[in-house]
Amino acid sequence: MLRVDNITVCYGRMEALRNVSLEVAPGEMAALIGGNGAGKTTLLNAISGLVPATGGAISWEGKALKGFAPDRICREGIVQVPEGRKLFPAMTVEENLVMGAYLPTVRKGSREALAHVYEIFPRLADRRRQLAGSLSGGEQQMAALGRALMARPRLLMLDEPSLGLSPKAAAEIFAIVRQLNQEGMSVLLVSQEVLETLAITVRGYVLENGAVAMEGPSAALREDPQVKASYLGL
Amino acid sequence: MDAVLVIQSLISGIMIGMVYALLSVGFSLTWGVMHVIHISHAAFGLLGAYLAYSLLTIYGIDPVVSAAASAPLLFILACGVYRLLIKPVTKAKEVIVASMILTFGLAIILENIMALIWKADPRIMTPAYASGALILGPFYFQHPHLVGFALSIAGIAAVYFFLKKTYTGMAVRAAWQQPEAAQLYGVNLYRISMITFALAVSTAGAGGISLALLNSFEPHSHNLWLIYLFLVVIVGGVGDIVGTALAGLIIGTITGLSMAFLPFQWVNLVTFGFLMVFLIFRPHGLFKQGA
Amino acid sequence: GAGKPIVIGGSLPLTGEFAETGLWIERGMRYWAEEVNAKGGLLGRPVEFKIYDDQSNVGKAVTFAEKAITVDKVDLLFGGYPGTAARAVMAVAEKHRRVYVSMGGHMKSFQQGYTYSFGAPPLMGEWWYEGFFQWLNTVPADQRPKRAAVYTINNPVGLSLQDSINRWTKYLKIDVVINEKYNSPLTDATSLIVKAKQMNCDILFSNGFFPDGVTTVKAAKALDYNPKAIVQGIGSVVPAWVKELGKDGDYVFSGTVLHGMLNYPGNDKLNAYVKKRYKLPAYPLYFGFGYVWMQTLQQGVNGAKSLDQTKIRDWLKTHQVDTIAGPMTFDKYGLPAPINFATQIIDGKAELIFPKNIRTKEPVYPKPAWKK
Amino acid sequence: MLTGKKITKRFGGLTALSEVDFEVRRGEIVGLIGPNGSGKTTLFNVISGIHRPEGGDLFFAGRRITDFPPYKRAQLGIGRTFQIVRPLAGLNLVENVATGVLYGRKQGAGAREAREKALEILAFTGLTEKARRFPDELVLEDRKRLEIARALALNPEVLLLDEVFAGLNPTEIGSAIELTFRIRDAYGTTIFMIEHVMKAIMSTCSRIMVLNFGIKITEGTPEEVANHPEVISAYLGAAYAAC
Amino acid sequence: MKKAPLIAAAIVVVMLAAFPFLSPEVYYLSFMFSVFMYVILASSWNLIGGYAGYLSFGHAAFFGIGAFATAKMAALFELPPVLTILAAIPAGAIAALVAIVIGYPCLKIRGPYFAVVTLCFAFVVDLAVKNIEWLGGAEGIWMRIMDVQEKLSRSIMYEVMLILMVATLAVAWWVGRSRLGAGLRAVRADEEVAETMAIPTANIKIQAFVLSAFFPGVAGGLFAYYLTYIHPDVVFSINISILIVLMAMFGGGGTWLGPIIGAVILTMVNEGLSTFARAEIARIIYGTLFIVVTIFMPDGILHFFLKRNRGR
Ligand SMILES: Nc1ncnc2c1ncn2[C@@H]1O[C@H](COP(=O)(O)OP(=O)(O)OP(=O)(O)O)[C@@H](O)[C@H]1O
Ligand SMILES: Nc1ncnc2c1ncn2[C@@H]1O[C@H](COP(=O)(O)OP(=O)(O)OP(=O)(O)O)[C@@H](O)[C@H]1O
Ligand SMILES: [Mg+2]
Ligand SMILES: [Mg+2]
Repeated sequence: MLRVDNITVCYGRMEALRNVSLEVAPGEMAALIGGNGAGKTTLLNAISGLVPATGGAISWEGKALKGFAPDRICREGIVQVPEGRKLFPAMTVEENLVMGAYLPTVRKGSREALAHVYEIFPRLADRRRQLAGSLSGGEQQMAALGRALMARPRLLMLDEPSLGLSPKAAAEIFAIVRQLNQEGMSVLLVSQEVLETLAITVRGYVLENGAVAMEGPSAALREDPQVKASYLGL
Repeated sequence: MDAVLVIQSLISGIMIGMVYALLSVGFSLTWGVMHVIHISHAAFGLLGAYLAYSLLTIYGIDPVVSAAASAPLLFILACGVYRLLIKPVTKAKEVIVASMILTFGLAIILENIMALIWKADPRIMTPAYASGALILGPFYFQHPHLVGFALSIAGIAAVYFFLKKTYTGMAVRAAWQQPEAAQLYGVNLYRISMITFALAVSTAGAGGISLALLNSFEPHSHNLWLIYLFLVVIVGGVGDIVGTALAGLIIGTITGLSMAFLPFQWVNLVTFGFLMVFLIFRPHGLFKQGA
Repeated sequence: GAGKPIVIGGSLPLTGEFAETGLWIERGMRYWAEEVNAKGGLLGRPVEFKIYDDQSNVGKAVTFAEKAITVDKVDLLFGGYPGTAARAVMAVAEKHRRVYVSMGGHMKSFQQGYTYSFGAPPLMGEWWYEGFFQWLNTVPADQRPKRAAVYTINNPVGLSLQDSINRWTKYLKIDVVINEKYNSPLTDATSLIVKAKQMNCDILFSNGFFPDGVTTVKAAKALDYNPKAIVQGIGSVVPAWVKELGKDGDYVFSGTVLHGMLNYPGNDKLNAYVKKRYKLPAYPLYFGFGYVWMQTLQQGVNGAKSLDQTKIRDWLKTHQVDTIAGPMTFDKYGLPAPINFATQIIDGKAELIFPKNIRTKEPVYPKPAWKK
Repeated sequence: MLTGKKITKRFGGLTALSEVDFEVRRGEIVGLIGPNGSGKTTLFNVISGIHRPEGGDLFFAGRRITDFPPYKRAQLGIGRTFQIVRPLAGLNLVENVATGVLYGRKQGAGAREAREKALEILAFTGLTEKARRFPDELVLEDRKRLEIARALALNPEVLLLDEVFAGLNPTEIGSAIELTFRIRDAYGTTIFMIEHVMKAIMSTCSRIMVLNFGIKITEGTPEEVANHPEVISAYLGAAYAAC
Repeated sequence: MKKAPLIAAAIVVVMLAAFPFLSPEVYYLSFMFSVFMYVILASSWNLIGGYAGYLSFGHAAFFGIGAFATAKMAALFELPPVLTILAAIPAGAIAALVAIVIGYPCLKIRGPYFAVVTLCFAFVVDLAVKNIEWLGGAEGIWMRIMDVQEKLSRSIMYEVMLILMVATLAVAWWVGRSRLGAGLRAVRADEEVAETMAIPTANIKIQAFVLSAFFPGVAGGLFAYYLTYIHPDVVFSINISILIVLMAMFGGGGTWLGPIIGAVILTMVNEGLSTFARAEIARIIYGTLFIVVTIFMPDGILHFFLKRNRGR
């Protein structure tokens, strides 16, 4: 349902993405991996409308999305958990979550959604009155994911959700993401925990220097010798 | 010291303090949530006062009515100002500084446009009740003070409600803390900023009118008002609405008490001195403990 | 035959804090020029102004005075405003040997030894209440106020006003129960009035400018404070006092050196002009000042028959000038004999009440209680 | 060399650190792990002087530094990085690092020497090509390297590294591990590091401390810690233990 | 390459110093005097406001303290002209001393709060001078006129202010390149991080603040003697404080050249517009200048051109 066709993104004169194409099918969980500075974040931001793409097309259920403002794209049910969490630091945890359901379309029923998020992350319920800026790293990641869930996305894009989490918390996050996917949510997962990522996704893309270097079933990528050498440290 | 004097000084001090708070609340809002120090805020307040003055002297319309009527007018005007002037500088590296310089220029322009329209002569807002008072025992509640006080409570409550209880208000706060993320969750940055700015400016109108009920005003009066804006906002904490109201209360109390207990010559000095000491010990306003 | 115009230069506060007054002075000056040019000019040459806006900034007033003198090489200087600016510009005029006719900056400024400066007439705080006190002296002793509350703005004007109050209250045996200064801005006068009321002061001196004067009088009304007399410094001479304050401004006493009802030639013309042009009942004080300073300078030039500044000065020091403020001769300080007429605002007009021979209305004393 | 005794730190009602004792000896690489929010960063903030502890004492090289302001501790030789990177915005990389050199432990360097030294450190951390760029133009990994470079500029005796491995893929982690050893060997710096990446911490640290809810639950060699039941249940999780 | 700007600066200074010998009209000397003065004020302000990012909105206080201290010393000891001019130096020292006392508590306060504390400070000083008669009170102080020909006296004031300006700019230049400057920039970027980089932030902020108060203090003393009559309203004016900030920021805060550009442009434009027929319109044009420049060069004039040079 999400199709990215041959898009290019430039920062000034530097091309961060070159003719990148990608697809996420309904209900699918796809992986996007790549080294530092490969352009993963840039790609997610281009889909979300935060950075303008030149050339190519982005379409969502057949509808062309390119050139739309981020708030418009959010309205389509495409929600990103941004790199570095990007919480609203001077707002409480609960306000952060409520902000997730800002769009009028999802505002109704946000009460249930909130309860659901607290159920998934009881730690957030404990800290609901604390300012998000003073949360620990892991707590912030939970809040960011919780906020995204409040928007009840149809496509959830996660940018390195396990960054800075304890192994246990990271595993939990992966488990939750996996479960969300099993409940029918489409997911595009960017992560440096390549092994785990490829384990829970169906298909994967490898981005190198702003271009797609490889794509295919995750299981196949995991066995690929080049992936093994460059990304798995084996 | 005589109790009646003390209480009477406090009564008027506090009521006037609240009027300053009303004038300041929008200033605090643009500063706190948008990082725009809106130097021409008081000039817009003064514009509201002049409009109300003209409506009163020409059509006999009560300033309280004008305060309500000027709000949408200033709102629209402020939307235009935002679109044309403020928006371009929100991309500056240091928005606070750039916005200050820009709106300083705007304040000069507004001041002199007002001087051209209304002339430099001082004006006084004198509705029928201008120098009346409600008398309770030995105490006088001067009508202009009461009106200003009431407008202040209403205006500040409205802003508070907007920020804390409406989705738009929450989006405003979110957007200025983390614009990228806010956009990702459906916030239209441009619209939100414009609304915030315009709302702030429209409260300035009510503040200016209330202040004009208390003192005479001239095209340059906004310069003086601006100083009070800074004081109130800083004592209350930038962007803190409840703090702003309390700051009005506190500054009013200090002025009132020093009026009652000190030679008048020392009142202003003590007020500013106190504020300085206050800031040294509570550098982030009333509530915030520090970043 | 019109020769090269005579250029008269200097600066006025046309914008900023003192713009209102500066603009009235300018209007008065321009009216004078209109009149002179209509009559064939000065020394047979038309007159023309070169006016800079000093933005109510004293530093700028000084540099613009120097610009007028040294760059524009103007023929004459005109007098600036406010007193702080005049105080600084008087020194410049002296150094450049230029005649400088202005309001000056009260007595102290004329005592600095400047020989080219004239107060013609000055706005002299020290003299401001003379007329009022002389009138009060004519009131039977038992009807005079007994206890005074004196509130004075803490600036050169206010400080100079205290001089006559101290002298006269002693002489008239009025107890000064409250004698306090305040720094502007005076945002609220409630406490001032409550104090005066509690101390049973039956005369209130509000020695301030327009904004604080208004605040004080409005508080007096709101708080039902009814002394026998309210005396206001120079706030009540601004046209806005009667125009804006309306009835509440009534019965306030003050003084003046100029007044449209004075029986000196020229006043009628000025009044008629102002009535037609600005719809005011009488010319505002500073309009008159702008005019009368130029009038003095004009007579100095005519008397000296030259634009030579020293000659003009010497002529002025030795001859009498006849102005809308009456005839004046100047002493070594450049000052005329003390001038002051007592005024009271009655029915929205500043009436002359003393000396008796020029009286336009009977004073209203004691002041009627506030009507609500 | 760096010792803490009964360090307690509260935020309002929350006790972020509760009577924590620790010791880092010269030349060691010591790890600090614990669940998110267990107080690791807070401990670093207390050591570097950003937070003032409510209780306990800190000693460095035999001196009690509990009451020292942050800059004095840095001058004595405690360098640190920030978990959420905080480069000096508006200054390019050389300036970022050179500032540290100017004020660092070997003071008295002139502006030119400082730049040279800064370039040397940038080379050491692999940032030579980006030396003239500004921090906001860098990717996260490079910003983390900048954090390290800036801390090294002080010529520190002990370096506090807060999650400098986060966000790296396994291969990149390999080179970061190598950098860690190089720092110790080239600068003779003692290292105290917070890390969630087990691979990194297991292969670099000689000793690991574990915090949970602000309490030190255990301390020992990597193997000991990894097999500690409480560490497994609170931190590593069942999945990790399984593999 | 390094020498070229130094030579250029030296040439400019020599030319400026030679200007009075061309026997210009007094006004031009006075006008340049005020240009120098504002360059001094903006550049000194820049030491704390630009480099360290501590926006002082009360710098007129130091200017005024210098002015009143000089006038008071001149009156107290009946100083002759030369000594009156020299008295501006101890007056500057007094301003610097006040800066230490006031800076110690105030510099702990960051951002806009610091701006307002300094604003309050300026009011407090202003009102204190007005209320304390010994300091001149609300009456102000007259000074003895320099008893020489006008052109000569203005030339002397011009040269003295020029010397002060050169000294200020030299110090600003030195600070910008020194260890102190590097520390201040770090403070501006992130004070907490600066501390962990071994920078004694409290200490260097005070240093910068004291320097930034000293030169305005001396300039205030010279200004007092230039006017020969000073009043608190004149030298403690909030307008001066604000103008100083605007000049530095307008030109480009945190750089050496920025405040100079800002001060020169704004002083000249303002002066030029005062000649304009309709005063209000002139002010509107002046206001528009701020708006236009900020919209097109939001980070100040200098930064705009620097960025151009970087080719981005
Ligand atoms: N705002 C920006 N301005 C200029 N260049 C940028 C900007 N953001 C990213 N880049 C550059 O674009 C390239 C791709 O960056 P991106 O953040 O998309 O990589 P990434 O794959 O997400 O890396 P990481 O694993 O570090 O998150 C990098 O070379 C980076 O330097
Ligand atoms: N300034 C603060 N105000 C209030 N609470 C704080 C503050 N700083 C930290 N905390 C709280 O203290 C606890 C410990 O935080 P800390 O940042 O030390 O955790 P951490 O161990 O570093 O976690 P992580 O591995 O996620 O970075 C957390 O619960 C956090 O919310
Ligand atoms: Mg990324
Ligand atoms: Mg941490």
